[in-house]
Amino acid sequence: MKLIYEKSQAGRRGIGVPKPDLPVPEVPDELRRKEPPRLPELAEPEVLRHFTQLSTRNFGIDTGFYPLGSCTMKYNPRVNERVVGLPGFAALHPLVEDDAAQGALELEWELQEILREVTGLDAISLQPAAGSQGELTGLMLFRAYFADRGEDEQRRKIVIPDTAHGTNPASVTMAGYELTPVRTDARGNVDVDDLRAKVDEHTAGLMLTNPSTLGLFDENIEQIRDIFHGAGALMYYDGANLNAVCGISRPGDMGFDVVHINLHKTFSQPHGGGGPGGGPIAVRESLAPYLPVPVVTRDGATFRLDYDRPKSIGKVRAFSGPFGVFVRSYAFMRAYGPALREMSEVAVLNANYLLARLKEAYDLPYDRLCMHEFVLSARSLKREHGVTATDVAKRLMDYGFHPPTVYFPLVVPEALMIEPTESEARETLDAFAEAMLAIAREAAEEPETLKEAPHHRPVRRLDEVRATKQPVVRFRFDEHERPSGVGTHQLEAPKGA
Amino acid sequence: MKLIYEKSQAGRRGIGVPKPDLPVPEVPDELRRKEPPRLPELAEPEVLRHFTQLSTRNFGIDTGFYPLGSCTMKYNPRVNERVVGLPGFAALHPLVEDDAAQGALELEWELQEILREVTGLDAISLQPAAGSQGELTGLMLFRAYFADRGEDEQRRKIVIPDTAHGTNPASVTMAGYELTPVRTDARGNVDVDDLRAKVDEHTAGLMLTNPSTLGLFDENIEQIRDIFHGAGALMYYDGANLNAVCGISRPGDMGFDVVHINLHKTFSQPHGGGGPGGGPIAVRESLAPYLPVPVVTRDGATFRLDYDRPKSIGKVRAFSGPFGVFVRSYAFMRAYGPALREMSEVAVLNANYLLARLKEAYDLPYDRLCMHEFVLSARSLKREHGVTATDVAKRLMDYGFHPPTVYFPLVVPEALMIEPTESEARETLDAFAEAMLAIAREAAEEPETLKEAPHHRPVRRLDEVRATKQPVVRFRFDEHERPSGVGTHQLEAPKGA
Amino acid sequence: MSFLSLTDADREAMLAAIGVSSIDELFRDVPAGVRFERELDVPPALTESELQRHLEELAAKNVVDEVCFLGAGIYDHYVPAVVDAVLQRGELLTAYTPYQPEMSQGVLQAIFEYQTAICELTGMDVSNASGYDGTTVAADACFVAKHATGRTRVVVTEATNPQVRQVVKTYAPGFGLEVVEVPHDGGTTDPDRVRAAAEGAAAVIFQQPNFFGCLEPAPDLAAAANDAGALPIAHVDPISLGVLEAPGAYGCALAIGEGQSAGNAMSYGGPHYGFLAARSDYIRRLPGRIVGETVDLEGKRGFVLTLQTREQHIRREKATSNITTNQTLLALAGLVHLSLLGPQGLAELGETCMALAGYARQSLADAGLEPLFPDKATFKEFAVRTGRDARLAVTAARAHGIYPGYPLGRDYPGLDDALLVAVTEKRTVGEIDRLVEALSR
Amino acid sequence: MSFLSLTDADREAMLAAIGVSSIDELFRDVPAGVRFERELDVPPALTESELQRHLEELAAKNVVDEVCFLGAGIYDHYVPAVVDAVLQRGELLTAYTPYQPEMSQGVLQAIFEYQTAICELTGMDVSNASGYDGTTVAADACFVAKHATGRTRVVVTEATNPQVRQVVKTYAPGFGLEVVEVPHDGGTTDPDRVRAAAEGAAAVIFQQPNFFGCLEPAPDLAAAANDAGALPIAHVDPISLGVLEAPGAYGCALAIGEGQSAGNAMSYGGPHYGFLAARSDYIRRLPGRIVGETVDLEGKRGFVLTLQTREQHIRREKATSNITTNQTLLALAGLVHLSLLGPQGLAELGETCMALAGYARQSLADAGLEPLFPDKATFKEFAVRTGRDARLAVTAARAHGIYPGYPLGRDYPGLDDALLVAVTEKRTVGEIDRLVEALSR
Ligand SMILES: Cc1ncc(COP(=O)(O)O)c(C=O)c1O
Ligand SMILES: Cc1ncc(COP(=O)(O)O)c(C=O)c1O
Repeated sequence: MKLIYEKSQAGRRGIGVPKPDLPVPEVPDELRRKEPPRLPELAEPEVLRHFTQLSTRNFGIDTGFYPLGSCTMKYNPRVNERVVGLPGFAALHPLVEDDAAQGALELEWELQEILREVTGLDAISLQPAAGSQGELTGLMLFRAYFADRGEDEQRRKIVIPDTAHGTNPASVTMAGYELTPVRTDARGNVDVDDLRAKVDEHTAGLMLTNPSTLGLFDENIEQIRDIFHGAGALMYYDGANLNAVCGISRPGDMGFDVVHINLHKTFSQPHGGGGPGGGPIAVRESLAPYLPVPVVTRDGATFRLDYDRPKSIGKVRAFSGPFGVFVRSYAFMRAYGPALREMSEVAVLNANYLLARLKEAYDLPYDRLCMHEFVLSARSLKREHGVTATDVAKRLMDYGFHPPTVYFPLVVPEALMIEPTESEARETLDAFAEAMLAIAREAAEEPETLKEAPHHRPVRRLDEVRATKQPVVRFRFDEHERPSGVGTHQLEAPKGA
Repeated sequence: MKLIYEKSQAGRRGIGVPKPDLPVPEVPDELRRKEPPRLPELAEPEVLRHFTQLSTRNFGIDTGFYPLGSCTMKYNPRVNERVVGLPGFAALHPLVEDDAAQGALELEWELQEILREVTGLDAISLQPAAGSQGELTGLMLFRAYFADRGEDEQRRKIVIPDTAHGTNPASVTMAGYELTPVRTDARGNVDVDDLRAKVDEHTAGLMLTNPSTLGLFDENIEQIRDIFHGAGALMYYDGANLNAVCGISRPGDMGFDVVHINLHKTFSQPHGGGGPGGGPIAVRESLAPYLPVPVVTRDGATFRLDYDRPKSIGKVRAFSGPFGVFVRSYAFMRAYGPALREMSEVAVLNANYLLARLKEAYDLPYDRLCMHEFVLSARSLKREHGVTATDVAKRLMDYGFHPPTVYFPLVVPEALMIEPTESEARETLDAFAEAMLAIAREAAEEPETLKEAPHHRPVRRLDEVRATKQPVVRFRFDEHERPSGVGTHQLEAPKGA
Repeated sequence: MSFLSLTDADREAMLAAIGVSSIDELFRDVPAGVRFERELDVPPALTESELQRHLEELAAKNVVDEVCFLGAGIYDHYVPAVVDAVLQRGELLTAYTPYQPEMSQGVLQAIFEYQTAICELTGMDVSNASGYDGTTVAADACFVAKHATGRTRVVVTEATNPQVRQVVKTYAPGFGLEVVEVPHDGGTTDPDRVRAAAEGAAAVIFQQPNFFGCLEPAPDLAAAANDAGALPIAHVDPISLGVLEAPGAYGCALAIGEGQSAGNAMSYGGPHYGFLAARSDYIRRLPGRIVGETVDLEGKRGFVLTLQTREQHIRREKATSNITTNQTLLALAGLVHLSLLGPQGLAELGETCMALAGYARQSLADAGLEPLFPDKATFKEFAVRTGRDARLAVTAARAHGIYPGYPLGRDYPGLDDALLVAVTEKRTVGEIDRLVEALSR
Repeated sequence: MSFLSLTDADREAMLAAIGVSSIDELFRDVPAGVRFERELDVPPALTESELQRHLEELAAKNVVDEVCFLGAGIYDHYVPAVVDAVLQRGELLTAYTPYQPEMSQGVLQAIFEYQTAICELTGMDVSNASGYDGTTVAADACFVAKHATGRTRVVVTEATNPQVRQVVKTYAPGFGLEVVEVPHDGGTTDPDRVRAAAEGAAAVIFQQPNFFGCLEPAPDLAAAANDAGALPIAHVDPISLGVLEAPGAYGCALAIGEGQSAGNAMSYGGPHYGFLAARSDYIRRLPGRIVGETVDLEGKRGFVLTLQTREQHIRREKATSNITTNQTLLALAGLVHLSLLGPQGLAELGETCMALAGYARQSLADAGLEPLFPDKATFKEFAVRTGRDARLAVTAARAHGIYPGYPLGRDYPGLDDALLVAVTEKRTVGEIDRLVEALSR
């Protein structure tokens, strides 16, 4: 379909602007805009149609099953969209005095209380904008904590298992730390021997996802805790997989000192094609003094933003955090109440059911019960029929499903990382399983069908290599060439997570 | 796709209900429900998905061009949906005392004022729920008016031209009147000679659409007025085509005594797959005493519902009318202001432009400039290639357009009634014209493609005859047979308007 | 004007293509004598932000923060967020009557599902796609009954919603029908009186629960009508039908009602939807759209408007009704709400309303406000004696932020001290306690 | 729980298929020592209607009915209804990062269009798909500059939004960067001071209009940075860019900003979006998602995430950033708003803000509230001296229903009497007159 710029016609307008009967002050000539920006020019009906049409070329949870592993694509309750739009929330300026924001602050406070209970930790900062920023903030807290103890120069290393999400090592670099990788053992746990060899007085801490990105709960978590705490190091919990363990096992009780919670995963948030998210962190009391400002506090029945925290690392984002995200997640939590445990139970049940239905047809690298997700491999399909995880993913589209995450975690070749979440009905899981099984058969019988998939989407398979080699990252108006020529072969980058 | 009942599973629930800790009073046994209704049982996510999926099998203004003649399928501004949902409107109970509804009453009053100005008449009832009910209400006013003058027994006939919409004769019957049909002349106007012969002291009045359903303004409207008023009869204006003449010519000035306004046509309303609508009527002072109760009145700065109208015909609907419809149409009117005239001008310009582009390829029964719509005929296509208006309509679907109204008005064989409205861009009109011209060529070159159209919709051409012969008008659960067998031939009922 | 796409260049090119030199020329067929020559005297145009503000100001002049115990036909039930989300889907919101079924399978299937839900609720065989509201469907039902029976009188119980009765009376002369009302006895209707009145009548309309909130001996009323050869027509509240018996189960010929309480905001009275369902005998006499199942060229299931030979666009003056635009969007809201509730949810919703209403009734009685009809079972609404003109009680309670109900004296002379109190699932025990306090002060 | 589909029968059948006898058994890998054995101590579950009511009660505790003259980075601009309508399309709302392009052409094309709009606004060659907000994109830009120049110091003007400066300072140690601030002179920044500070620095960040609302000599600041080999980075307000020159036109290397004012509600500070655009030189150093054009198997145009070797999921510790979840939905809102406005609308919006702000500034001056920086040109925001602690002025004005602005003393010691007043197109002359009255009392 056309770009909105290709529908533009000089002189059209999609919205009017009030024009007060007042003089417009002069802008000094050297500061005045010379060439107007070439924004689209369309009447309102055409703008709405354009984006409506775009939406029909997209697939969301509302469209169907979206088992994108590590992303926890659960149902987004519509009441959350309604309440986030209440003028008392949506029209609230973030810099009003606290007395004008008591409802917002109470909500933030209550959200913090629930997060403390779910994580088993003591203090919260709601500020981080997403999990990745939570990670970085957590590592900044590590540094502040050790600096306070005079150990910052000494402790420069962060241990991360090879199953970790890419954000973990990236955060390590951004925080100015060095990375110490650690292996995964034959059962899919962190290799404790390898770990023991690598943790010492230079270690600032660990970053761990538990259950891991393999969907497996680390059976040695208590040993791991002892190793780190024994070495005076701290432990960071990547909360991306918290959906597996709400009310079942708490990071604080596992020994972690800092946890980020991806509100947009465990506590439901419309992912909006990439975001927004929320990445609050929960910390042990010992790390609380370093939390970003402001911190939401309570004095009896009133709530306030506390900026007076001399040991604070500062700010990682504006204001107290992405408030609208808090409204939605708080609403989600209140819809469940203590049944948040049931949420995790069903997420795990759904995943194990799918696993049971699929493990004969695909390779299962670690044959254990899984938690909320599991990772299969298309290794045999590739070896036997030349069919890759990408081909399986693309073919799933033709069956009406969003593909799982592929090529992640990196330790599993031809990985297919499947997370159904608790939101799905058994019929949906069955239909997906049937499709996966049919695809495994097709791989043997008609591999070409898979390699050329998808066949029934608005576009056929796209050439990602070409996009990288000849980057066209904005419309170029008159000079814009209509593309031609046909793609060659596919990149195998992780997709999902 | 499946029916929602086919997705149901005992024990699922889509929403919870508060359960107060209170005893539930007993229902006497003979009044208590025995068999529960077999409503769908689905969790909330699946309900949302079901209706989302249904929506993708439907076409609206937001999807594209919808030139359904006589229906004025114009853009529905989204701000109207926003304001109609304001709690001050949506949560207002219709039976509150007037002091609690001053905003609603003021809006209704202001809406009345605008309607008075646009129609050129004196008093308004907002009560009728749609145009058809406006018609019936108008005819009830005729009766009340003549009854008051002792002429009700004498004046039993309503004159209606053969181009009239089906609601007009149907309303005549429902009001207890008799129908006097009148012919259309060679220029598409009411045949004045025929009319003169038929109007006498038994005539209660005329029902006329002007511009007519042919999209033509009746050039003899002044003569017609003189005939009716000369005979002591009244004139009813079917306002379905008001979009052609806002600020250009007013029914009151043409001599009409009662007018209905299809708010959902001229003043924009999401048609919602069939409704809601709004059919306020505007009347001349002489008919005001008979208006339904309540009537919105103003005392200085306060507004009130007046029930004390002894000559009122009574009520045709509950309360003061479909208030949410008023909010939207009022908002629409306020967005235009006096430029409502421009709205009509552009509607007429768009129609004439399309007419100019199409009249070579299709038969044009009355070769005049049109107003906001025009009627072509596929008569030659049928004679020469066996291709009907239905075939053209179905084929348009493949080009991505909603078909025009077909087989209406009845005076034009193989009618294609096209109303683009003011909302459309020239590019859209051009694309539609190209499609119509292509279809005319296809009719000659590959008529089978047309007869089997549509080819690219979620279903192929549907068998309407079968539906009538073996009516299945509800899901029958266990006994429900999956249909099989193939349709035969198509009914040629009017579609649209 | 941001709703219009035509630029000046567009306009010129289009006029040229038409072969006229100005827009005015397009109107040359409009006789000079009926041209409107000045500018429309309407308020000035507002930009969107100004418009929203203006409407917010109007909305703010309405009082919606009083705790609502008003019912009398329109109820403050909760409208689930999914309902709004579905209704705002542009493909459904901005489509019209599904004349072209291949473009409209979404709406058509939804209506088919709605018809099924209404049939299930009411115990009937066929439902139309909606009528305007709970009053006009009563008039429609009379039209059906008249033609089905050939009789020219309809009976309506006095305990039926006064607005329903008024609309029936307004329509009746056009239909050639006479309307007879049967008074209530202590809050409900005596079947014997109905039997007597129904003799020679086309139909008997009664409401269950009736306007006073009382449970009628509905099976006996239906039997009385049937005995006399009149069609029994029950006017029912959809929210009650998880708890109360379906009209089809006690012999009604038609069931009608106001759909607002399932899925629609109160919205100062509309738009809402009326539902109308019937035994299969009357299928070809029903007014309005009906959707039926069929197959396409390839044998695939699909849905179409059906039995259209009943309708005005085909039958014209012989049609079963003049209705065309109906209330599909609001009926869709009803379907979505009912689909969320399911049978279990609907029953629970009814029970919650009953429990709260029962508590309110008892608490008011304890505070000295006696029920108007003390021995009658009620559902979510009941009448109490306020010990003064009920309008004064309303005024007094409103001063405490409570809108306590509907003064029955508005429609029933002699019941000036009676207040009709409705309690939905949205009310809380705390609010009911405030009601009691406000009314007993 | 109405979000869950599994019935008891489902659960049993599924456990059997898995080969375990209970849900508990699924958790057998969780060591006993870390199991949570009690019920979660969180508030009880609410049904949807209760939940909505609870949140309405919380929302009602916030004060949003005071006329808003607060800005300081977040502005009370009008958000068009079409923006909400687009954002509520489930296919866009409930999708995630478009890893699988064939499932995500809608989002991908929208981001491509957004990138184009940001490039057009800022005069840059490339834009990412969004950053978290207007503060974090500043830290991102520093990271780009550090790696592009190999230098370890960044310069930020003191007249840049204090929160932006704070975030940069919080991130800087991890990046190995030192942060130097350049003070303002009478409300704007002296290019010579910048030139001096920029020597050996990686970047110079300044804001236009600056935090005081004043128009900086932006071309001179950029030139000063360029002279020193530091990358000039302009922090700009999208709403100003119909009227004010694009950073690309005066030599900036990067342009960043807070997108809230285009398309997003204030929402107590988020979620919003930060935008980040650059000259093409820096394309492979940019953080975050970037969408590029390509073709499919059949040569048809399509869009994909591109240049992913910059990103954490491929480059891990060598990535240009750790960002993954971003703010696409909010950026989409920005695109829709900008598409509605078009170039003409954007310019008019800027002019309307300027006209109203100019009127406010003049009226306040007439009433004795002098501008803090009287000779400086301003856009939609300006600072006035209130003649007392500005916090007291806020309190006083709020008593009259006016939230008059932001006390600059919060961030700038010595400016305790100064109030920063923002005026958007939503304000009216009448409201400004009330502001003047409230502040001059
Ligand atoms: C395991 C894991 N860790 C961290 C992240 C980063 O979280 P976010 O996307 O919220 O920044 C993700 C998801 O993207 C993840 O899957
Ligand atoms: C010419 C004409 N008259 C009357 C009507 C009836 O109006 P409504 O659908 O509002 O009842 C219509 C449209 O349906 C129409 O096109």
